[in-house]
Amino acid sequence: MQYLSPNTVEDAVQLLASRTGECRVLAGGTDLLVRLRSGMTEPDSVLDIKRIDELRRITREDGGWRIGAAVPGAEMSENADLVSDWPGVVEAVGLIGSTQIQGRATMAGNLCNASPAADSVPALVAADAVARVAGPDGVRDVAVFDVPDGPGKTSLGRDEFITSIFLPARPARSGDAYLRFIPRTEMDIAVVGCAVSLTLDAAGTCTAARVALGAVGPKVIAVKEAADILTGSIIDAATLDRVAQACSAAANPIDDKRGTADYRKHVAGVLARRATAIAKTRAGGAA
Amino acid sequence: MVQVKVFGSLTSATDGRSEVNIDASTLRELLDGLAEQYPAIKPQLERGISVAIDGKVYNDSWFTPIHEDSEVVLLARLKGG
Amino acid sequence: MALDSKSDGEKLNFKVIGTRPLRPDGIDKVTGRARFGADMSAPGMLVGLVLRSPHAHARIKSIDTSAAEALTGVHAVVTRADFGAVENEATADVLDNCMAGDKALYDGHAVAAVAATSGKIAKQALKLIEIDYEPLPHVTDVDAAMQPDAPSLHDGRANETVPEGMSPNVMARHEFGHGDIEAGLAQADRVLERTYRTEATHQGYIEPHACLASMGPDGQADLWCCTQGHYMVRNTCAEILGIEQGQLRVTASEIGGGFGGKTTVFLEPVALKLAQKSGRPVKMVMSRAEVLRATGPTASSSIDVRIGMTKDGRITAGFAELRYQGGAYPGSPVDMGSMSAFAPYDLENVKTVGWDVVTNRPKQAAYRAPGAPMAAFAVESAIDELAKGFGLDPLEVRLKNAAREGTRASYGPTYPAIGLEATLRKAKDHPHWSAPLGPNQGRGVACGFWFNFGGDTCVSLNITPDGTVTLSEGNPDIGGSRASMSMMAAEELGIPYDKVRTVIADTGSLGQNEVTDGSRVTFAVGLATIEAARAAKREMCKRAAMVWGIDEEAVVWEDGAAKPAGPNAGDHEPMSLAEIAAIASNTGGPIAGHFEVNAEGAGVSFATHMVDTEVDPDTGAVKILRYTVFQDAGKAVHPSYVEGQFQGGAVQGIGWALNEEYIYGEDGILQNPGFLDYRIPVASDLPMIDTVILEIPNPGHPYGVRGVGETSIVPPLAAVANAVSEAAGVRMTALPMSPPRVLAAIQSENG
Amino acid sequence: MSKIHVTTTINGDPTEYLCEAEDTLLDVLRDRLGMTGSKEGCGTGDCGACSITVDGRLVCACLMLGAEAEGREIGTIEGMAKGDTLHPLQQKFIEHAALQCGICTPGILVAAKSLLERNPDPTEEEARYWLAGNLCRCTGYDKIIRAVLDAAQDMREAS
Repeated sequence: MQYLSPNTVEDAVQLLASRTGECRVLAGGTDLLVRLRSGMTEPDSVLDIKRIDELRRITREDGGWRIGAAVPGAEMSENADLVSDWPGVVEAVGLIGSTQIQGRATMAGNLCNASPAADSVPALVAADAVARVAGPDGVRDVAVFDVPDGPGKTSLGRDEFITSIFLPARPARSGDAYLRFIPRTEMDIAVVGCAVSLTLDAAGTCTAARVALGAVGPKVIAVKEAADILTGSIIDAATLDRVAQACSAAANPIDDKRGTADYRKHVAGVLARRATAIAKTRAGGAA
Repeated sequence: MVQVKVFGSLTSATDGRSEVNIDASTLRELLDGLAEQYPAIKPQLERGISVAIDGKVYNDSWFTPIHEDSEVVLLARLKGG
Repeated sequence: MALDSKSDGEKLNFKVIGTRPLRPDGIDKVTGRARFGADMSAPGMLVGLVLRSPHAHARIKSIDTSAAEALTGVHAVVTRADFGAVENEATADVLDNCMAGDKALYDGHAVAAVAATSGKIAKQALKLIEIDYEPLPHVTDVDAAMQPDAPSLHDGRANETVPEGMSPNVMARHEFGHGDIEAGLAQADRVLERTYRTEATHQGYIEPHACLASMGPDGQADLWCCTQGHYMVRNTCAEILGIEQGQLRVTASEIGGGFGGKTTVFLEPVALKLAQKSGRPVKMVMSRAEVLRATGPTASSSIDVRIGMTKDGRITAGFAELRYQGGAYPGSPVDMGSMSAFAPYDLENVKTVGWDVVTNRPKQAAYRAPGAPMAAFAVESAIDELAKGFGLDPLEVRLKNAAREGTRASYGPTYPAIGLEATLRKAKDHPHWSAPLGPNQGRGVACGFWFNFGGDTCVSLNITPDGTVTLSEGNPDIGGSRASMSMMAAEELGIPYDKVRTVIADTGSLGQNEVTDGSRVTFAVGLATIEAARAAKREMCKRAAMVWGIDEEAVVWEDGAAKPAGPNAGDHEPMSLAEIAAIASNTGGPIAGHFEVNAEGAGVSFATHMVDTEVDPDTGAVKILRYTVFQDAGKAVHPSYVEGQFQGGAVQGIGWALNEEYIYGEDGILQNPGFLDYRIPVASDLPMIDTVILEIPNPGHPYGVRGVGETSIVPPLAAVANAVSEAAGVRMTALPMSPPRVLAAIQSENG
Repeated sequence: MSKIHVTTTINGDPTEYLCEAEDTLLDVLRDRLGMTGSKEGCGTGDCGACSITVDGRLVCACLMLGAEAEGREIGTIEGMAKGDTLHPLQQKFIEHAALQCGICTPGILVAAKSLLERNPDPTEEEARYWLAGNLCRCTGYDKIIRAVLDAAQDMREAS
């Protein structure tokens, strides 16, 4: 195996394009190293993107935020302005693994690992985030929802990699939240994850909403029915019930070692109700 | 003679008796006596056994004294972790 | 030798015992200097790796190692063909578990091993080993394995206690008890019948198994390894390899947890064989996945209980049928479970029947009070349900039925002084018991019992020329026992704690020592230490007598010094230990005390645990809110480490109760061989664990010490289950009480 | 096969080593540099026994390649005591009997130090969550948390 550590995006693209054999992009490495260690993946080379300065930055852009692909979760949690704008997204990233994992794991890596249970992905989908992808043909932007294709698979080309993720500007009175269910209080993979992002008008009526579920299908699920129920509502108890039902119905999970399908469907609704309530409060709505 | 309490799964080796009398004044004599009087108990003795004598458990010590009025109880060989 | 309480050992005014000095290995452990199993290396060392079966059950038709052997950098390849036959059946099973014979019996079973100049080459070599497997039907569930038509692991290995016509996977039957169950049940106002199930759990020590072996052509071998008993390692490896015990010197590393799981061998005979074949030192370290797939978890269980109770809370009869699978070989701890199930209670009619069953899972290893926690879960759950059904206080019911001095134990003997009742009374008086509970919260209590034992023990206590003391003992220090030993030596010698340094000697330095297990070390090694110190004191009194020109009998040892005593002793200034040590060469030579014993007669111990839980009725998640342990320690030598044993056992039990489990797929493959999905409790899962130490002296130990290590894992499974059942409003009868299980129970209860 | 030459700083000491691309930093520390204080309990980032700091940030050494350490500042348990003076956390761990077997201790100390550098006055809950990635099987965490909180108090009073 070869270790490559380019200093620019251009060099990285060129290295990726010129490699024969399998090359894996190394960001935080908290998934990749586990795979390397267990022999699940045996690439011919790894390409470390952490030496590319621009990928290590969190920057404001067009009223939103651009998060470099090599930014570890801990740096996001320490950025008070980012937390204030997108608390749900930062919470979701912050739930990935331990404090130690937070020192390394990146949001882009969490996305590209393409685990159906990735914590940050539902939050990013709810946030309508956009991934910037570099490749031999230049740079393109792609909705985060369209990046994962299924367990362990992404829509990225062989020579492409994500350089950053963009969180759009927020209208006033917006809030987001992410909740996941795990058996312990920490250190587990999500059994179910649910993210809600919404905006209220001055009267407290929801004007826009996005709801996404994780770990209940081969990839993240955007629950349009739930968003539709929220939009135009004042998010009262009856609305929360309907959101919960819509999310349970939209969930399409399997039985596995982490939970049964029935359990996951039920909990998807429970989390949707709770996450919606939190997002509403964050948007300035009455509790 | 010492009265020995035998646990349930060994009673098939002692003609169904849960108490047997053995002429013994030490643990060794007790184990030898048991094997002699009840040969079917030998496999269990070979696998190992613990013996409670007056409330204390012994595994190996042959010359542990046993008195006529001692309470003697056979136990499965104790294991620990 | 039998050890009765010695009148000269009655000590009440302790100076060192009961204090909390700093442990001698503390600085090494907080600075990273302490050397654990994987921390040793040797010049020219090779890396050894094991190839493991990907099948749950398969005949090994052939193994071709030629390509691996031909790989540059590979110095040895080992399969079962490299080992000779072993006569002793139990040891033969250990060998078969270390390296499979004609069949691979579980997912992860070792089938070959290599030693190469690097881990990378060794990994490559494993891939070059070609094995022709014939997959066979498998079974991993205990009840399924008992079906007559279940896939059979070994035909014809059932012992004489098993009736004809049972599944060939049933290896043994155990029965204990007295009285007449049916007559007892007939006197009850209610008879509760329930089936309880527990999943297999792993000891979960953080340090994977590791060793470094070397062996010369002359048959002399050295082994460094993390183990609970290096003498056991020596004896077992010598037997397996057909070498003399005296030729194999084993040194115990610092040990990173064991809890029973390091009371046998896995890598060690393989490493020695690789070292022998390669002529080079070989180091082997397991991965976490290997630890979970191939080292001993404890048994899973399925237990039927029938208990009769009168409406005033008297238990009229108790019956339990226990089925434990202990993996691919005979020897599950169902015998211990059967003996301990009802041990806390004074019952006229009690009977337990235990079945030892084999399945296609790793060979079980001892786990802290092996066999007892699952039995206690079943019995304590049933008693709790009966008590609450009658509207009775569950602590009162336990007090009413508690075994005490003179009670005939459910497993046979009559109890001497025991501490169960004291723990129950302490629990009842504790503020925890009367603290208010909120919605969705419940409180549970349960009792637990463990035997404790002693065994072969050998220590040597040496007085150095400058008057300090070195104590050599042969039991790996798994949780601070060097401190306890130094304390007992200091107490006995009348010198400060920090004048005694305790070391763990290698197998060449002391006689045989039983494994660090059975909660035996503070009891047995402590007892030997005290006796060794007494021997040294006698010698020092003799030396002083020589100097003073008086009879030995006219010298006593007090406050760390020899003093003349009695009418004809004369008037001499006391001679301190240091003063006697300084002139040892002039008075006959070095001074030492040693003691060798098979320390039998350990005292049993009891505990009562109390726990508050909160259940999220929407998700089934359980939170532990408060936990208090009440346990009899006999005498707490170093209270901090006694508390630590209580707390650690309780938390392991919480893990067992809530989220730890071996999960096998339909294919018989372990689904969760990692700390991600084998979920041991993390810091944020827990509250502080409060402890109350009771001291009811063990008459079999000079200072009254009882073992404390194991009992603390016995009650928590049931205590947590009783609390969760109350909080959830539905009786939980299967462990772990993972959120999906709890939610399903709540939903089915609510229709 | 060509090895990678890495120049880095470990516990303040300039350090150079050769490693293979596959080697984790933990492999390098333990097997190439003889710094065995960092332990491997799982190799998957789930136990925290290999906790170290990289440029002041707490990470698992098992989840980082040795090659990635180029130019970084690495901190390990071996650098925690200054000469013969223990760090207050080290001292408190011994005093509180916050270790039994001690295998998790180096990782927990490194993680706890990192906590107190960021948050000198953590609540019990903050300490428990910060240390959730450090598994201890012996103690049930009680004495560990007490030691951390006690050390924090002493360090606040001393500063």
